[in-house]
Amino acid sequence: MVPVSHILLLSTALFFIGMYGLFTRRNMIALLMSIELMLNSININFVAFNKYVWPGQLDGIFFTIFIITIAAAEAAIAIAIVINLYRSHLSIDVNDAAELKH
Amino acid sequence: MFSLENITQIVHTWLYENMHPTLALMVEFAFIGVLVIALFAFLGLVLVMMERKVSSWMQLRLGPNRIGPWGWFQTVADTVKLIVKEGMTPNNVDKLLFNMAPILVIIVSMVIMAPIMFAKGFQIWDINIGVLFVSAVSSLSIIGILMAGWASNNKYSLLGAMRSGAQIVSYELSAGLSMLTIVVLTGSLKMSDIIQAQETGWWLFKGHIPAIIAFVIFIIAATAETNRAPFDLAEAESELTAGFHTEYSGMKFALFFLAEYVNIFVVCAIGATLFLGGWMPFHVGNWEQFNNIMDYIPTPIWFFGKTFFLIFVIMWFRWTFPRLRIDQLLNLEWKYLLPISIFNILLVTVIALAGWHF
Amino acid sequence: MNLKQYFADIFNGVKSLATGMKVTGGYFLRHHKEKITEQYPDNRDTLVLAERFRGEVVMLHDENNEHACTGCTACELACPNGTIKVITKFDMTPEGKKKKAVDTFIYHLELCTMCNLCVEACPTGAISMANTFEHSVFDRSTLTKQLNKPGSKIRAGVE
Amino acid sequence: MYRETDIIQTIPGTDEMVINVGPQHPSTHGVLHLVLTINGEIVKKVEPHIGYIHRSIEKMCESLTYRQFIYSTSRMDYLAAHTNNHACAMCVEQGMGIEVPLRAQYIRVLMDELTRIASHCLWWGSIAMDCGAVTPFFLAFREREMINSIMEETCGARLTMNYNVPGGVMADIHPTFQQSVKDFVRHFRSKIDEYDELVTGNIIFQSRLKGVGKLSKEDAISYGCTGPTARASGVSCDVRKHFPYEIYNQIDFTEITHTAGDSYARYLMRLAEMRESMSIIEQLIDNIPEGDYLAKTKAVLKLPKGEFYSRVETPRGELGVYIVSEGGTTPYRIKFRSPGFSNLSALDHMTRGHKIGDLVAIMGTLDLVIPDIDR
Amino acid sequence: MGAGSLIALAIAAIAFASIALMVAKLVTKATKNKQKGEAYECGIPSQGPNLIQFNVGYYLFALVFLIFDVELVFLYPWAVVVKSVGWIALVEIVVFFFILFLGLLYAHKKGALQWK
Amino acid sequence: MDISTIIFYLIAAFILGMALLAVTAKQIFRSAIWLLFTLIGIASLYFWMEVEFIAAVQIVVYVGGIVVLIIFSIFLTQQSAADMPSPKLGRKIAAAVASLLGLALCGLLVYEYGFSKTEATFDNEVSRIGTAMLNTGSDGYALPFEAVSILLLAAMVGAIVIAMKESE
Amino acid sequence: MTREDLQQELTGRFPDFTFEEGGQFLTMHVPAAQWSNIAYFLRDAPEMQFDFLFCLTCVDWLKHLTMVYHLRSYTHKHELVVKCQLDREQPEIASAAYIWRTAEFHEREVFELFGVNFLQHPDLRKLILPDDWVGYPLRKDYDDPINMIKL
Amino acid sequence: MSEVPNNENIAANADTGAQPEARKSIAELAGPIPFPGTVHETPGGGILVSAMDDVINWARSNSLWPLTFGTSCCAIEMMSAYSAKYDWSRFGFEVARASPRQADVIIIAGTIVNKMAPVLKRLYDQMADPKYVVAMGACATSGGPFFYNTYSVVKGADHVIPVDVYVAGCPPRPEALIHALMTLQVKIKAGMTREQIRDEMKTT
Ligand code: SF4
Ligand code: SF4
Ligand code: SF4
Repeated sequence: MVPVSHILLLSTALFFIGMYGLFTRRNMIALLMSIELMLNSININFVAFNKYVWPGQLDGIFFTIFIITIAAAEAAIAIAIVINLYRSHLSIDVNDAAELKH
Repeated sequence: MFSLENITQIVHTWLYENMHPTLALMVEFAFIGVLVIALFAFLGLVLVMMERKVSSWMQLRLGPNRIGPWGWFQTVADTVKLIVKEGMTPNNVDKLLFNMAPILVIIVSMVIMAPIMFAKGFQIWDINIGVLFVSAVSSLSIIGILMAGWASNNKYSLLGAMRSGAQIVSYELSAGLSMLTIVVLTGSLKMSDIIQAQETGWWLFKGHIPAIIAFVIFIIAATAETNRAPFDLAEAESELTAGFHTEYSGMKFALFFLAEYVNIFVVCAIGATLFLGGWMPFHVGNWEQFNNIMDYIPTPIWFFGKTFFLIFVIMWFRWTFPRLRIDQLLNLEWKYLLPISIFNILLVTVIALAGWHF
Repeated sequence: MNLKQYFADIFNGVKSLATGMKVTGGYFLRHHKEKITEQYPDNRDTLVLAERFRGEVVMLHDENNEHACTGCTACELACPNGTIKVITKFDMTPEGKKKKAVDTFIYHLELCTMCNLCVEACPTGAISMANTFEHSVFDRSTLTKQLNKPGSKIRAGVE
Repeated sequence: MYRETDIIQTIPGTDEMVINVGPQHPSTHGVLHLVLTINGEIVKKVEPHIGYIHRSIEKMCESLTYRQFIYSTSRMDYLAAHTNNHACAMCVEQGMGIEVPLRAQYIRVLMDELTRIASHCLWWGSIAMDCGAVTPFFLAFREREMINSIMEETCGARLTMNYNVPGGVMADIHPTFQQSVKDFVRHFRSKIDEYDELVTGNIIFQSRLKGVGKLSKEDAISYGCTGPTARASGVSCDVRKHFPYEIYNQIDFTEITHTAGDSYARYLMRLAEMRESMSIIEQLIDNIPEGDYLAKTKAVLKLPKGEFYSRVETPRGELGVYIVSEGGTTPYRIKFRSPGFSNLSALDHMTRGHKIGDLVAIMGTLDLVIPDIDR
Repeated sequence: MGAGSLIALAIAAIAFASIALMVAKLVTKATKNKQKGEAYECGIPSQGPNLIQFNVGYYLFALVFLIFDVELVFLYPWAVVVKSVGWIALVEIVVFFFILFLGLLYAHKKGALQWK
Repeated sequence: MDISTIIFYLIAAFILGMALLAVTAKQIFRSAIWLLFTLIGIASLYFWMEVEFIAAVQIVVYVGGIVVLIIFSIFLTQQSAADMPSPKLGRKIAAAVASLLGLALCGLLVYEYGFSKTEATFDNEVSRIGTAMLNTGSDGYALPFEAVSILLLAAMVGAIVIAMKESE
Repeated sequence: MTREDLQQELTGRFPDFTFEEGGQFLTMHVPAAQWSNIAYFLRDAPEMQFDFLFCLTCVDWLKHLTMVYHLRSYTHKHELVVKCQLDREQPEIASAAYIWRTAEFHEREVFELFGVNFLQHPDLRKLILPDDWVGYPLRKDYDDPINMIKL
Repeated sequence: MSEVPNNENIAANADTGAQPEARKSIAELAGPIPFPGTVHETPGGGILVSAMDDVINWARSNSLWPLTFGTSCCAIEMMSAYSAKYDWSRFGFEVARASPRQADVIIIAGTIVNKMAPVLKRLYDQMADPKYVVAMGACATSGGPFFYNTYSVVKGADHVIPVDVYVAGCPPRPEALIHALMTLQVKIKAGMTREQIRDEMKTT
């Protein structure tokens, strides 16, 4: 039997891997990918809590679904922005993007 | 009634009686693995041969007939040849991804076999989200194609991969929606439930016009999702030489080839399960006599018969139609199939709620 | 109306596709009647080629191993392609006169374009086109042939 | 290390990429090499590179006699070998003032039209194949093989017939010729409707071709297009009508023109031409006059000093043979004005702004035969 | 059999593919030459980098797809229970669809689904 | 340890390994592929937890949708083959240290709390999810469900507006 | 217009150009320097309207090269051949590619096979021969002992 | 395997032709032709190895996928051989691949000119082993009609790439092409192709 804490540790580790990526990457798409990792780690938590701690409810499941939904919406918008930036400045480096003043 | 259920049951119990449960499970998994690999080999050999025969019969010619009885060893020869042919890795490719892509494609087409019910009681895993599982896993195959196209470091491959990317993701929607019409009618995602619900008649006949529309859309979308003509833009010979697998040779190419045919089988099996009742014999309402006679035909024959009929239809498409252009292809999906299937699913909901189906 | 057009499009499209499928499906069903394949290596005995089919140049020999070639090299000159090389020698006629005759008639099958000009040009009809076609070899030098058979000589009376 | 970026032809941000199509590519019908500049799927520029099958026929002909050089022209536009030979033979006859016997004229015209059908058949099969449908190819070849057999019976070869000689034809028609041609026409009349069912009416095919590769009338003339390509743009340029040779002025046939100028018009053009050719054949086949099939000529032909130009309507357009003679047994200079060469030059103009799939369809409807272009 | 069968299948697939590739590697003898490893581009050396430049069109399709894909996810539970829940489910889904359909119409009007 | 436990640790190792690769890979395309495998690993974790529906949703949306979109955008921005600039060593170390500290802190918290499992079975049949989703009552999710459609509409409109701005 | 009319018309306009006697087409000799203007005239003048250049080639006469342009008018249905003599060492003539677009390819062909330099040609590169080819193969004195085996 | 072409049969039939000496049988061809290089001996020489070799050769010879390569007139006859009347799919040759990576045999159908030669070489080089070459027609065999007085034609494709089987004719009939491919099959089965003669492989 796997204790719940191990699952939570897994998700925590995943979260901080995402965090590491967020700190080190400068490519915006890579940043986006790191964020996806972090969102996923949270999903794991929700599901694990729902399943092992409060199995009578479905809130964890629904939160997961909504997070996935929001992640999709967020990814769509973020990538639209990235592409727009790229097309106007030929770069998707955050440092370059930070200097932009529209 | 002939059924494979007993056999699987017997094997199952025997294993668990005589072995440690973990070991028994392992043995069962090993069985599954071997069986599915055997099925792969069988499908590869038979479908390729069938394709060649269908095409040649439509084209006034004979098709392979010289190697072995009626040419049946032709695909064996091809397979052996492909195995012993050099599987080269060109210089500038991303070697890791290049070699991983065909394996990924094969994994996808093998995993997707899990919920398919080949005969009564003969199913690897009656997963409770059966239909959703199929549509989820099938969306993975696009990754293999994108990977192959990108890793090949070849312009044709990339163009082909792009095209099939846009194409597969688009047609997934209407495939999913047309599958949902049956889910609405059945009220379950489980393959076994869906088949059971068709005991009194197949959904294609029971579901009125919406089911027929859904069936047609499903066949079109399935053809598109498997990159078959007239939607074979990803490997359009006359435009992109061989599309995303231009740089692949030998066994690596053969794996793509095999996966393509297995995917056809899978989508046709799903189609047969959802719309034509899977292994369920042809039953009509309450004609007891007729239904009994139909039951004498073994269920695997029903299943494979229906599946191969659908495969034949898809092959028929291939050898009849010209290829669409990329914008027409996407237009077809977004302007015609998607709106129609959205309305269709509303229609079928009305029918299901009003209880108008049989 | 727009919607009407929309459905009319769908209907016409599906109809045209069905028409096409009818054609191929028909061929599939009537396959045994419609197939036109001639199975080449198996029909080798019965294969009838057009008699005029030009497969290669041959020199006609009769049963006495005699041919009608005088060695006049008209064919060599007519050939656009340098396919024919006639090597002549001088035979002694019974009267003791020197007479030009063919020594080796070299024919490069690998060069020949089967244009028939040599046959047209030959004044004695010594060569003609045969309708053989199985000229596959592993070594291209074997395609260069000598057309006059060893030991053959010119038929009497041919000038 | 990963990508070789020494020749960077793409400018980042402009979204353009250079890609080679051909010389080994299924849709270029041989060894045409196109350098495409594409943006995504959109073709920005097409630059044809030819010469991958340049066999220097013009140079070679300068050292062949007037009897000999004809054979080499079968290899130019091999789908219409007969019409090629016809143009050459006519040019020599014109120079020498040879009167071709009526029977030979009939035979030549019949063969020309059969060649046209055979060539268009192959074109029909290959345009369908380019668009992705394979079965039409086999249907087309069924008909083509029938013509090939007829050709083989009479001319002695299936493809490179070399049947025309200065002064007529090389041999008389085979005794069964008339019957088999009539059989063929009867057969083909029923099958060409099937072509329409399978391909012409097909919605996918129509939408692939309609409005694609438009060529206006002015452009068609300026680019020197001839044959079905130009006639689909409304240029009336049929050599058979405007400069009738042999017995074409006694035959009742219409010159088909379309005005749309797109690929679909070119497609319909050729299908209609096949029907028209059949009616020409039907008019002639029973009326072949008796007589010689070959005029008496000298063994060695010598053209007088001067320049001679003759033209015929091949399935691809106007083929001109321009001979400059110095009075010897060989041409001093010979130039083949091949229809494909001019038609090809319009390709860039026609494809710009279309998609890669359209490029294939446009090339297909131009009916390019590369050795004809390269010579 | 449960989820383990998925792993079994995946392992079987990997085994199958890698054994096939291994055999291929062992049995074949290959020649080596300079041109062999070059990218195939119809027999002409490839020019320029192979970075694909596809226009935004592809991306827009993927984007609209993603939105509808998420929508599809919500449809599955709905479809399973629609018969038991009754007409209210239909109403809810009609509203859901209506809103999304507006999006589709918008995309259409904007020309996002028009291939350029 | 029974087989299921072993499988869990295998999956966990797979997820973490792939995630590490994803954030450290030099080429962004490869990074996307590793991300993809991470997500597949997470899906299999859901399968292992027997929440099949979420697993399938994870695959459908994340793998079939978001990753494809990311790959497309990578292609679109022409960065796929170029190596990404590697961050400065100091930055790397700082990020690693920060992440590890955070991990240690959270791990400590998790251990402190020591969540205990309940033995009740967890029913996540799709029908249950569906009923809850369509339920308009106080514990139902009908309103969020409809709100999602508006969110999606907004996302679609916004993304289209932004992405098509330049091309005008 | 008939041949005679055409000749009349052209002699009226360009009295110093010579015409060849006999022959299949009306043939006009034009100095290379004036070719460009005359080409525009031939295409645009309402009574000429030679809109179709159906053959463009060159003949090597060992002493000089001769460009030969075959023109036809779809409107008036008349035909004309224009010849220009070029210096063999430095053959140069104005390009007709802007007048008849088909000339672009034909001129590229003549450029590589005869070495005629077409001034103002939009894209004068080798079309048929390999890029590293030397020599003008269709000239009479061209010799290539390696590739060309004489019969 | 009753339908595998019986060479003895063909050989017997061959002698009934009108021109006995002109009709060479495949068996005859396979026999005494001196082939450059030495026939390879399998290292183990064991029965298993040779049996496996036989199987492999059988498979290779019966699954020759041609490259869609045709430059001129002969390509049309190649298409005829593909078409319904001659239908080389009976032998399993119909899987024409557009990419050289997947093709086994390159049928040089047509003239090879100097400009095309490097392309042909590149295509051949880019094919995966084992690969075979059939030179179809006079042009590919020797330059054929364009042997003399041309400045741009390669005088035989074997100046560019090694050729396994030559077939003469201009163009060869589709039957002749099928015959050539059968000849190639015989050669592969006999283990006489370059791929099976390992010594030669180093030289490319
Ligand atoms: S074959 Fe005829 S033409 Fe030739 S040398 Fe002999 S006799 Fe003369
Ligand atoms: S057929 Fe033609 S090429 Fe052959 S030898 Fe005779 S003249 Fe020469
Ligand atoms: S051998 Fe003859 S038919 Fe074949 S390509 Fe050469 S010229 Fe053409």
